Amino acid sequence: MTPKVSLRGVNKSFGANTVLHDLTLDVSAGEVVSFIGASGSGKTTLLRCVNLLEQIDDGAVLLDGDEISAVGRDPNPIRRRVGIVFQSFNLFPHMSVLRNITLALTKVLGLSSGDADTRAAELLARFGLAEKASVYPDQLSGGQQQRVAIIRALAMQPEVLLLDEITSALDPELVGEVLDVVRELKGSGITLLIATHEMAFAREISDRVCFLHAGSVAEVGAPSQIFSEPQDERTQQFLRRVRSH
Amino acid sequence: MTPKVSLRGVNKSFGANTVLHDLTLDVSAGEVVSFIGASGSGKTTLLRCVNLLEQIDDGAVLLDGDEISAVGRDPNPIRRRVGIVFQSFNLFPHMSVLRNITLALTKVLGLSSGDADTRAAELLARFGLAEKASVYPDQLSGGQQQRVAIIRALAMQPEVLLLDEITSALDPELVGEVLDVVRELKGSGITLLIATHEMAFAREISDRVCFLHAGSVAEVGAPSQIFSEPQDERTQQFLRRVRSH
Amino acid sequence: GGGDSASDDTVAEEATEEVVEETATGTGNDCTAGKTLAEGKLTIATGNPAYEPWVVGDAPESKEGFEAAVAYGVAEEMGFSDENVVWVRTGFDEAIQPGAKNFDFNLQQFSITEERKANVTFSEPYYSTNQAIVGLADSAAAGATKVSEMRDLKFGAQAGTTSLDFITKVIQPNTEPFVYDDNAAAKAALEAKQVDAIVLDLPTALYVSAVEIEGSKVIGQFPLSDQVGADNFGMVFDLNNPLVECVNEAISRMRDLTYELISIEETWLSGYTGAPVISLD
Amino acid sequence: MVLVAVVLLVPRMPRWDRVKKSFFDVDQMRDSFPRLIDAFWLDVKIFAWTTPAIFVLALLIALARNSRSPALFPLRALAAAYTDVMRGVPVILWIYLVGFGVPGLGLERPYNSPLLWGSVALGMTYSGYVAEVFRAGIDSVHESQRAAARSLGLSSAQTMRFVVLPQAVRRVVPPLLNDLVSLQKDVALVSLIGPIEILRQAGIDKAKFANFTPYVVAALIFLAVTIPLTRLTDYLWQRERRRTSGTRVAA
Amino acid sequence: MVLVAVVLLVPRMPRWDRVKKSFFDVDQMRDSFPRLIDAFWLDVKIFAWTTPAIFVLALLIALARNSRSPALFPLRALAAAYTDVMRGVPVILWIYLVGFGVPGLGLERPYNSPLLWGSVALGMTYSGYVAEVFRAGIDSVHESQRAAARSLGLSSAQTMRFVVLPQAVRRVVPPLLNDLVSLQKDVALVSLIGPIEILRQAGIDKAKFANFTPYVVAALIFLAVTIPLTRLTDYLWQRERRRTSGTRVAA
Ligand SMILES: Nc1ncnc2c1ncn2[C@@H]1O[C@H](COP(=O)(O)OP(=O)(O)OP(=O)(O)O)[C@@H](O)[C@H]1O
Ligand SMILES: Nc1ncnc2c1ncn2[C@@H]1O[C@H](COP(=O)(O)OP(=O)(O)OP(=O)(O)O)[C@@H](O)[C@H]1O
Ligand SMILES: [Mg+2]
Ligand SMILES: [Mg+2]
Repeated sequence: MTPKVSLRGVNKSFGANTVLHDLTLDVSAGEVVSFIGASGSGKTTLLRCVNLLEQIDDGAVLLDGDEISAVGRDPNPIRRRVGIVFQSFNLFPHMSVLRNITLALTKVLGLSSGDADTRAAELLARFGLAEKASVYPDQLSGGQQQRVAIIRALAMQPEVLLLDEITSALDPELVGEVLDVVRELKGSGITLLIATHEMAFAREISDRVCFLHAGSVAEVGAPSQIFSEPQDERTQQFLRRVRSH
Repeated sequence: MTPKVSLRGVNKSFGANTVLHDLTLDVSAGEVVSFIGASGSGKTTLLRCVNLLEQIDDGAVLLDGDEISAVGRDPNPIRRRVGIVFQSFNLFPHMSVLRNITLALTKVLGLSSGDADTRAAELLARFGLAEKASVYPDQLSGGQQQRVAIIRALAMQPEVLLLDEITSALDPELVGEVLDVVRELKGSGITLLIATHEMAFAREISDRVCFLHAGSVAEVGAPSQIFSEPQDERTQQFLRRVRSH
Repeated sequence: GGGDSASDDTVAEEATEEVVEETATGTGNDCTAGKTLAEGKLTIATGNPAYEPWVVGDAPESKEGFEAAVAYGVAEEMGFSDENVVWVRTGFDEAIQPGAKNFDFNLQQFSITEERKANVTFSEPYYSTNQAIVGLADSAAAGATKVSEMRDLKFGAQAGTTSLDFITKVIQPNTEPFVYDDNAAAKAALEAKQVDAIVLDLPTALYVSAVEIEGSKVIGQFPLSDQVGADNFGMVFDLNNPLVECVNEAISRMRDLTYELISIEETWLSGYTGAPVISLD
Repeated sequence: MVLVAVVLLVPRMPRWDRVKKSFFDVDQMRDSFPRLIDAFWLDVKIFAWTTPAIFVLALLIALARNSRSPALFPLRALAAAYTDVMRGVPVILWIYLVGFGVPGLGLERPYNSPLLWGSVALGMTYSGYVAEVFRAGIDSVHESQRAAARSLGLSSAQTMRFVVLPQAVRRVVPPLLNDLVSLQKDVALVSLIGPIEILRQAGIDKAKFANFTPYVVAALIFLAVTIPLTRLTDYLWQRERRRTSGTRVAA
Repeated sequence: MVLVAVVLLVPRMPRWDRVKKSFFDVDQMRDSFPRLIDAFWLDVKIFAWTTPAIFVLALLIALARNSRSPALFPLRALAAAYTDVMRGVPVILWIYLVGFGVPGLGLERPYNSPLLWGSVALGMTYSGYVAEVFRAGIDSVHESQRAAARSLGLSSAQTMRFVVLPQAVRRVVPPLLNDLVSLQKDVALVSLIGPIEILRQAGIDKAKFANFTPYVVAALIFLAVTIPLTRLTDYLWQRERRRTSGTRVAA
């Protein structure tokens, strides 16, 4: 079976700083893969490459076997199928919370504004934000902003969802809520690529965990294997230092 | 002994939304107090009130027994003594990382630019950012930005430091580094007020943990007491739900 | 009283006219046929506003004022009755723009110069005058009798007139002159003591000093000089407009045959000629 | 304070009477007012039909300059050249060139109307200015906003329309008002090629009566229109900002 | 394309010769050029001494409008009134009013110089415009930037100087250039009260030769100055933006 998302020898640098280095990885449809690794190891950049927000310097990114990173490809139909939640949320400050969520529903998916509102309201309620629907992003707490960002991406029901540190501003209770949602999504066949520094979260949610080191895949495997018996020396070292505190 | 920071019946609302409700708490000099509680419970707002970034509606904030929240007080000398690390980092995008850190050192503390650079370079090295000194904030990863924000506040060597979710974008390894720094700071007599949703972090670092519920202190006590035998029903409930995942 | 005398003249002339044309309808003669902007009408442009003594009260239809009277005189010579004379207003720029004009001819003290002839067509001169200077009675300019005494004065002039040329070529003051759009600005500059004197054509100078600028006087008029000849006013036509020949014929008749030009000049400008002559040394 | 000093001292100046008569002559005001109001109507009309055209054109140019596809380089260069030339050449010259030049090529009435071509000249110049204002606004919206919008599948046009432009325009309301206010006054330049609008009428009256009071009256008429408009816009703008923003740092 | 069409078609228009002669007469150009360049020098001088004054004044006004202390309300109101009046009244009137009016109050030479007072009038008007541009820039800097700076102990003046203004000015470079370019041209209005600068010289030549070519030459001189300047500023601006910004979304 063709992998859902496939990275083939991807290279990406910013000036002299090589961030992704010959990175190769296949993710099957319906799989949940978490990326862990030190800050600056390239997790965010990797996700942005899958979404075509970064242009790769070399290699290829494939979606359903189709080379989406080819120069001149229209990224728009692809981005409709691949959603992302940004580490920095990137909500639209001039729109209410509700409109942040419904904008793409109506303009991209073509939902009626009534349908879009309903879908948004359901998700807002689920994440405990029902009464913040008409508020503006600058008037939300950090955790509230993060939840709106998650809802905005979820509402689009993409085939592949890229989640970048989506629990960073959430209290443990809400992390649990997100876990529940992800479990549900798994049933629906969505493919998830998750960048996270919360090991417990990665362990609990993932089918496979991928340890990034200096922009390449140092080790990838089932969570139990990675966390209990890591093979790669760098993984061992990282996890050792993580645990020593 | 007069408490270092003292909140007396503080009330703060945004429009109809009451965020801090008759909040009272004393923090002694050199103490580390962590604030936990659901997203939107008012942690960030509380810290901002101590720093006079929010005007309180009622009550008083005292620093060394001095009512700093009195109308018409010049907040400037107070802010020199009270530092804050923001949940959203708030780095200055038009300045290099180095300049972000040295700006207030030279302009507020009056350090020579040589001394400021030295101080900044030491901290940057300590947090693994030595080679990012001349880079701009928009070119940093999330974790890197957060570290710069921490360094910027630390470099000012304030008497009271307010830390708002300062580990949210850090990988566990760096969280350990921050823990080390905080332990060191404790020795130097600094008073720390920390808003966090990472229970392990709060447990490990704090002298006292304060559980906020709907803008008031539901329970406050030693970490062992709060996490092992919480008295207040709402605390019990929160911790139960946190653990159930 | 001026208005009456002008119309008297007209009546008298019509009665004695021997040249045969179709004055019955008053819509032009053979010469003008097919050459005017609107068939059977003569469209004449003047300034906006039009100044005295050239047009009295900014109302050329009244035939009062030198240029108004000349215009009606020419119209009549060409066989247009008064009601077929149409007045329009233009600024200087509209008079010289390359596009289709909205007038047959334009008279507002345009000086005939060689340079301009490349772009517009002029009629024969209908008036010649010389330059004069106006200053406040208590100014540094008062009492000057020769050009050599004036070199340290600060001069002003109106833009688009030959007066400016006259200042730089004949008076040659030590400081650069100032230039204004109209005599309102020149007057304000005199009052603000930014300039000591302004140079204008003599009739305008006399009118301005007598009526418009309180406390000013014509300090003197300059004799016709070799460097800058007399200021000859002509009517402006679109380049190569054939109507100019009919107008020229009318003007020469008024000048040499009927002497009407002289009488109009006496009526409207006689009060505006006397001023001491300044020596060009 | 300075104001008070001016109000008290100026009338004591030795020649204040003369200046007062030149600029603030009440009879002259009464006399000129009806003519000026009449002429002002033409300003309003020219303003009313050029403004929408300017905004549309300016937006198109700003968008062209903001296009990012490498293939569109010529478009960007052309748009930059357009703004440079439109701004660089004095409005007066555009008015002469287009207002006299184009009809001068042999257009017949009514297509040679100075009103028409004068307005075209104004539209050309001002679209250059307004385009730059839009561009500044567009460029000031943080890149992450585009990233977010595009990642949701919005096309680049939709991103511009729903995400970038609304934020951009909000940021440049004051400079946009600047340009509207100066357009309102540059409408007067159309009078250079014939039509008589308020400033020309004031100029005529000034020349006729050798008195600057008509200009003062014209200025008062302008003020009577612009001040309420700018105050209202400002009020709405500030309200919108307050409504959507977080806490403002008081002191 | 439109351009090509214009270039090809216009010379075929029936009266193109006339228009060409009126606006693009080569001999006339050669003849006027030295005089115009001479006169342009005055424009440059006026521009050079008014610009710094305008920037300083505009900044002060923008800061006054941006003050936040409730006690400073009168200052804010005054600053708003100042911009409203300065922008609302046509530049021409300020030039007449200040240029003739103030010296008319009884000042003696050299203090009644129209150059001096004309420049003052320009400075007054333009500081109103530029202040609004600064204000837009200042207001567009996110509140969290102030919060961060103040929390570090920077005073509100320091916050403005080191954190807010640098970001603000970067955002409004194009509208600021707009205002500089139009100031450069409005310098010409000083000629209304006497001094002969380039546009007046062009007007004199125009009247003398009944030909608009001198205006075209003047425009070319303006362009020769403004285009390199705007291109350079733009280049520096874009480079600075690229240098400090993250990834730009390509398409
Ligand atoms: N400027 C504002 N205007 C209106 N409401 C605000 C504003 N700032 C905060 N709030 C509201 O105040 C409440 C508390 O916010 P606060 O940021 O203090 O929460 P928090 O405890 O820090 O949450 P989190 O853990 O998500 O960061 C939230 O409901 C938020 O929506
Ligand atoms: N636009 C950019 N220009 C220059 N360098 C960049 C840019 N974006 C990212 N980088 C650099 O690329 C490296 C990887 O960044 P990335 O954001 O992918 O890290 P990350 O693994 O997500 O880290 P974190 O856990 O801190 O979010 C970092 O060193 C960062 O400084
Ligand atoms: Mg990241
Ligand atoms: Mg918070």
